Amino acid sequence: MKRYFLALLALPTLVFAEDTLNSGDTAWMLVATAFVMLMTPAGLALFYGGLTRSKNVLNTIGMSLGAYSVGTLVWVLIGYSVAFGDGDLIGTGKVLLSGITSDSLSGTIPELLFVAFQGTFAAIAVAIASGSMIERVKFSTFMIFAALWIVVVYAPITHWAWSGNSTTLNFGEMDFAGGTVVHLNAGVAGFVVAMILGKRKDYGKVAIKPFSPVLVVLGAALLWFGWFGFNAGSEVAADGTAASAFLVTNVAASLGVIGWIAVEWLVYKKATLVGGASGAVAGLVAITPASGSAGVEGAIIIGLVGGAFGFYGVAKLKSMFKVDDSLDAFWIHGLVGIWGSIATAIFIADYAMPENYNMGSQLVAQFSAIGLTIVYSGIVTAIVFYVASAITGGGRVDEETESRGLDETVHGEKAINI
Amino acid sequence: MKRYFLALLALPTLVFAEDTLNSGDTAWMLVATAFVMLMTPAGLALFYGGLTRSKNVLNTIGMSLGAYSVGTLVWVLIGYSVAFGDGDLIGTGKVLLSGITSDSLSGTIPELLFVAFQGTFAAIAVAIASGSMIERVKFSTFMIFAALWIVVVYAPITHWAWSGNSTTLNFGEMDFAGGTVVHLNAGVAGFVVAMILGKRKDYGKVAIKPFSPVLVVLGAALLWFGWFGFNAGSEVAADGTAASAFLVTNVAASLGVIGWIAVEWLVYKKATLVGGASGAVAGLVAITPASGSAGVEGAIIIGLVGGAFGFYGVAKLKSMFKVDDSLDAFWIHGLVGIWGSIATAIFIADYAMPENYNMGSQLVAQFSAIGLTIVYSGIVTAIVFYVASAITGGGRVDEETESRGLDETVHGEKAINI
Amino acid sequence: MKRYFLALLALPTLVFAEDTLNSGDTAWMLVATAFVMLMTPAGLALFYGGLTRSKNVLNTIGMSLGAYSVGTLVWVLIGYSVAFGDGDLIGTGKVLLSGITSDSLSGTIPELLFVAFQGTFAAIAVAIASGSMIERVKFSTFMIFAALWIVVVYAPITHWAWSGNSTTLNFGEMDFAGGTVVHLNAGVAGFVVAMILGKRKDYGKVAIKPFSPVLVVLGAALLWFGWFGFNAGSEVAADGTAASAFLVTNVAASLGVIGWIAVEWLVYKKATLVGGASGAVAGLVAITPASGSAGVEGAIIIGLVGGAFGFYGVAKLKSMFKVDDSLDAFWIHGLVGIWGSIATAIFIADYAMPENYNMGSQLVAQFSAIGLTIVYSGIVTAIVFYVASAITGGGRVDEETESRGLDETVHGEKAINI
Amino acid sequence: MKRVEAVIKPFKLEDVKDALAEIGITGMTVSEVKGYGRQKGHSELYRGAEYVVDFLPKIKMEMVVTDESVEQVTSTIVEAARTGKIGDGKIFVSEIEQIIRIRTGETDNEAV
Amino acid sequence: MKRVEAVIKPFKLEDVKDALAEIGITGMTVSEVKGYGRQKGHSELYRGAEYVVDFLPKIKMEMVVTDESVEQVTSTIVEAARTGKIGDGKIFVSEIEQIIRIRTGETDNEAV
Amino acid sequence: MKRVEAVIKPFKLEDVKDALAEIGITGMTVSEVKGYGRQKGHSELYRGAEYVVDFLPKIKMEMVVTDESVEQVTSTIVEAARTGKIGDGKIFVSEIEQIIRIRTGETDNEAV
Ligand SMILES: Nc1ncnc2c1ncn2[C@@H]1O[C@H](COP(=O)(O)OP(=O)(O)O)[C@@H](O)[C@H]1O
Ligand SMILES: Nc1ncnc2c1ncn2[C@@H]1O[C@H](COP(=O)(O)OP(=O)(O)O)[C@@H](O)[C@H]1O
Ligand SMILES: Nc1ncnc2c1ncn2[C@@H]1O[C@H](COP(=O)(O)OP(=O)(O)O)[C@@H](O)[C@H]1O
Repeated sequence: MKRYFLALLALPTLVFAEDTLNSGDTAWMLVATAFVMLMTPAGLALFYGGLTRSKNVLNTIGMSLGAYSVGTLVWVLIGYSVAFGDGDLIGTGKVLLSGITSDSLSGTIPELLFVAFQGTFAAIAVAIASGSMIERVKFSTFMIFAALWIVVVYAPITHWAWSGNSTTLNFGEMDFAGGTVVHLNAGVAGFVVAMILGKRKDYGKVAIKPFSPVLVVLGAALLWFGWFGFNAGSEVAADGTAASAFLVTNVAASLGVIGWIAVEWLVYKKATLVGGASGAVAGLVAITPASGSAGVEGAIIIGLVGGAFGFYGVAKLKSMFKVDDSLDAFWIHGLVGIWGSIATAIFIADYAMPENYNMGSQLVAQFSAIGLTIVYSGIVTAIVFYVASAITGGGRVDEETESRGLDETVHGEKAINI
Repeated sequence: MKRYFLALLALPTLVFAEDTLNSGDTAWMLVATAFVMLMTPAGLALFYGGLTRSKNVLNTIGMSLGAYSVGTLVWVLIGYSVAFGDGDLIGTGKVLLSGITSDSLSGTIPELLFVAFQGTFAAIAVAIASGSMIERVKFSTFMIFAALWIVVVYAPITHWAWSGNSTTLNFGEMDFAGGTVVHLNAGVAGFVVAMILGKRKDYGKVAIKPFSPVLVVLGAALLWFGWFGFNAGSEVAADGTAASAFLVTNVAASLGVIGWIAVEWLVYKKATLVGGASGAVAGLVAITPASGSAGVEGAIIIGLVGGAFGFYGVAKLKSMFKVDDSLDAFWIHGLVGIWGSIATAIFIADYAMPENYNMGSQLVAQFSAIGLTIVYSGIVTAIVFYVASAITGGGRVDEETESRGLDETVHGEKAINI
Repeated sequence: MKRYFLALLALPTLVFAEDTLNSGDTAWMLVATAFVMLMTPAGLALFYGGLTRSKNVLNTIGMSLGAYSVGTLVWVLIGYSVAFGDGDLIGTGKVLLSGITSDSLSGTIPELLFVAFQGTFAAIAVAIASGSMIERVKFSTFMIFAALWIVVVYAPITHWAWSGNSTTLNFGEMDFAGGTVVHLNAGVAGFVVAMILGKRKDYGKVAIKPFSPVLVVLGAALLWFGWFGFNAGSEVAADGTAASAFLVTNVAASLGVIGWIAVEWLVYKKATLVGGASGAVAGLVAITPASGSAGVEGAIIIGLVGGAFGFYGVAKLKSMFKVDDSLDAFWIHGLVGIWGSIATAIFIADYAMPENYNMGSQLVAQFSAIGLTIVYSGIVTAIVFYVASAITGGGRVDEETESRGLDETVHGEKAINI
Repeated sequence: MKRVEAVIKPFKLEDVKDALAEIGITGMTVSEVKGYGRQKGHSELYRGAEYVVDFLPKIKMEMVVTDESVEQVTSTIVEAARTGKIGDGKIFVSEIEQIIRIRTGETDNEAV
Repeated sequence: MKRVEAVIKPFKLEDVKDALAEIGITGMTVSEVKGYGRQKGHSELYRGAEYVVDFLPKIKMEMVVTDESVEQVTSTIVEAARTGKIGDGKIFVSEIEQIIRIRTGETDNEAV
Repeated sequence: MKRVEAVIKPFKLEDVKDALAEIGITGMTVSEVKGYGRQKGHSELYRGAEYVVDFLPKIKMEMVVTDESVEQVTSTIVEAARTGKIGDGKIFVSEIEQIIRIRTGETDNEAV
């Protein structure tokens, strides 16, 4: 993965023969994979679950849990093959992991581990997108959508960016851990579905109170924790670049908190915990594509601007659109993801700077990847969602279900019984 | 650990000399041990705590926290010696870890780490069993029970299965990570104690509302996360088998979610979060013994059937018995554990298939181990519980305590003060 | 880090050349750093947040989140340079990590990773101190305080203990993972600020009910989990000493639970979950300085006494002082920290015993370090807090804010909206 | 003075409050209650067991008003709270003998 | 019409509700309250400090019934809610002047 | 007998309870309610959107007392609950026709 990018940077990692298992790298990747796994049914589930209203908490959490489960299945069935199989436009040949044994290697780690690691990315991408649809999308529609989306939207985009195949749709963009592939992609997908679904009945009318900022912060903390696996794990080795990625990830997340809260304080004279937690996520999104190349100064700027930008997006820009992006997946993952992708080309540590680096042409590559992702994800997501809606007899719950809340109606449960 | 089984599969791991510390393997096992630790006072505590009624949440959580603490103490005092000391029926010679230094190795990792790793298994086993007794067992009784049970039930069964000693009670069963040793054993123990304790006053009369499905899902997610340490850690190395175990664990858990929810949807037209979380656990239980040998197709089937079976157990079979297994420890760990043990002999990846493998005789070995575990755990657990009850003046709280709830009466606290 | 101590013990680790990256050690330290990170915005945040009253939960959590964010920033800007730069009284030369690249090593791991690892210690130290100030300190004051404190209190003390420089203020004390540097230091700092702030209006008058013991236990479990990174990570290698540190950490935490609950049961005939969780933390604090040298018997005593001592501190000693240490940071981290530091010199495993060890002179070294920490932290913390108060126009919120609670007034949010 | 109590569906709270504010009602006290009535509860699930929830979440609004305004208040509530579906709730009117405003000590009609 | 209010022990709710349903009471509104009375509270602990909880959890049931049925309702409640131990609670009866069913606009006895 | 209901600020509960206990009131029932009145709510934030909270947390205390003690009870509450700032709350007095102590079956003044 990221072989292209790695080659670009001519990292010494590649000097290691590709055919010997390194137990240190494997140890790190076992853990990194577990970390990223935790992000979906725990981190994102609580982050989103805490942000939603008390009558839809379980439904929101169920989206993440379901997305992870369905995503994992689809990934081993076909997604991995499309993303990392051989081929130009899409990969093939690894359906049901055909041909991969416990001895197969991917670099210095077992390929089965690489499969698992990449699968967690696919799952979280679609789970992030669920945030835009929440409080009105049908549970069954979303599950079908999740399965289809991973195969026809996520896997191809991954293939172009990371498969290492000489595919026509790779522009040489720098996306170390998935700023464009995962976050922008998911943000756009969420936005498009939110547009198709229409607004929630209460949107803009009734004050929407989050179930619990405690869960929001806990979710964000778990996301932050897991993100070390996401970013430093994307090095697929326990080395100096992984260490650098780890450090800048931590710094950018911290600055995201500071950036969001600082602007919020200036505007409203309040420092919310939902804001701090959202800022952390914004900082993390922003550093994701740059985590393999940015240095500490870059991370400070990327995170700070990421946090401030996230606030600006949800507090100001959002109201200029008529789209009810329930939990702001687009604003925090999409908008901030674009910032991160651009910043990646600008803020590079001396020690990570490729020889003959040309910022101008790199920026073109970044914008090309951004553009491709927006267009492809935008269009194909819409198609996928229409298909999923058709299969499940409409993608939106009825009015009564919406007003009583989905926890009671769809799941027959309550978030808390005191 | 599992040397017997490993030898059977003739994994190349064993070619490494047993007497050099490998820092990669050690790194992985440090983490794996921490992961399994997290399963008890966080994962299981929340999973069970969320399932119980609001008046008994803290008591339920206290069972897991207490079991872990007491279990850890007993394990280093004597449990490890019984389980992994030398000897036929039981091990001896390692009381208080006598003779083990920071230089002692167990394979390629420090033996002290192996001690810690195995100790987390002992603790979670008895904590799982607490789920059957909850809402009526005395706290003090359970604590005494936990200490005794680990020494006289858990440690001997572990010795037979995993000590690598040529013990007469090892049937050559495949139990990579403890399907029989931990889950079936714990499920049976819980069931027997539930039988002895009798039903809760309200059982079958009043609707029992779980305190919070949010906690149930979070607990299940943490269990899932920790289970990577449980299963992939049982390889005691960071290698291809660990990677395979990791991947199939993830797949089976996902399919457990899908299996449970799918059947629930068919029967009740609702998809509960408690169900999804329980399905994940059922899938994880099912794959546990098979995690070192199953491939991805096997994991799909094992997990899916595990989830469906879990639902079937608690929704249908349970009512045919008159035993009030409060949180279904038997149905989810015992019944599904049996399924997993049988499936282990049936679904083996090509790459993990031992030469001259004979499924028939392997099934006999599996059934022998299942039978031994049921009989031994069933009988000795009963004795241990009677002893613990006697020491604490009866094993069940009085009626008023039961109806007011144990949080208020035993712990003097409330789960939440808003 | 801890080079001094390591040299003292003449561990074989040091035989490895300092200039080769070891992927196993690096893997472990990547994870250990993530573990310690989790302790602050998740572990401590929930532990403290659950202990506070429902009207101040978010504020309390915000202290930990904010401390971590600000701490991370300050650490990479200047803190690391003061702590681990060259120099006698304070270090210099590494401002903004100047001169460190992804190839720089610290022992066998990348120096950038060592920076990140140590940064998590700085952040949690000041977050621990927040526990003494909660429910009345201004959010802005605390944030300024956190930034200053890390630079002028935490970093110098770290420099003396751990930089390996031949500094005049190192007494040869044994402090493997920060019993004095982190815990005593933080406890003293909290106590001093609590003294300056004065009591909460309600202190000693109204029964203070913790928001949720469920969160307290979850927080403690996450702290425990993270503490494996804290203690075993302080070996900065995946080896036998790390394994030993891991095991004794686990044992001492377990015994801390048992110690606290046992004494509580004797005194009040109740076993609280808040007590069990607090006991775990007390056990962990106690073992911290000894984790690299104690054996399993030592860990049992250190943890048990630590737990009992923690209870005794908050239940008895505390009332003898007129200082409102809101969440008992001093009693649990300071008092128990002193116990741990003394015990470190007394309980040493045979296998970790330095040649020609002289307990008497080691105790002198321990007391010297304790004394230095109390005096330096006590005085300089007071100065820092006065400065922070001056900058923010007073360090304490007004009466109405205090009685309405800080969540509503400062953050504009509620912990839970049902 | 009269006490008017209305038990309504939770999601109607904002509408009813706004309608009352429009006719000049500036004080009321609201609480979360559970209602048992003709409206059939939904069913909840717990690990494969299904049970019907008898008690449904409702909101109780209480306001003390002058005798003259009772009529207008009740009709305003009926209008704003009605959905026409079973479970809309009820209004109860009863006599209040004395009112005191704690802050000022004012009583009765002045204190409404 | 009369309002019958009963403050009872929480775990008696189901029994009382069932007993009332048997005598034909089909509407009631229930809320969670805290009671202060002769019943001594339990003690709670917080980090080594013990304090007594004065306010105990109780359930308040309110139902408006016709004048004729008051007698039967109160005796049914007394029977079903009694444990004989201190803290069983109380029943209060008061006058209701008007009832309106929001859904239909029906009033008084028709609306009970 | 009379029912005295007081809606007060939450942090005054202990004071009021103690003051009432001193004048011999040994039974009361308390609930958490939300008040809407002249007191302006604080504002809450949610992801960059600010909104005002109309309903403020209040405590409702209800106690049934003998006719003679009403005067003393209300003045005690007024005194203990007053802060002088807007939002201190109100007291409502109404008639109760019958009281029954569930445990003993005692009625009326004996059951207060
Ligand atoms: N007699 C009564 N006394 C007190 N509350 C009642 C009574 N009857 C109904 N209620 C309340 O009104 C709510 C709605 O009543 P219900 O019979 O379900 O529907 P509807 O009002 O449409 O006939 C109930 O949930 C309950 O809270
Ligand atoms: N005078 C009163 N006014 C209102 N509620 C009361 C009154 N007296 C008792 N209660 C309620 O009844 C409950 C039970 O009363 P208590 O004195 O404890 O026991 P008992 O009813 O058995 O005498 C109290 O907790 C309180 O909620
Ligand atoms: N007419 C009323 N009916 C019922 N409750 C009322 C009424 N007026 C006020 N309240 C209650 O009293 C509380 C305080 O009233 P408010 O107007 O805010 O201040 P004040 O009592 O100081 O004038 C309100 O929050 C509400 O709960």
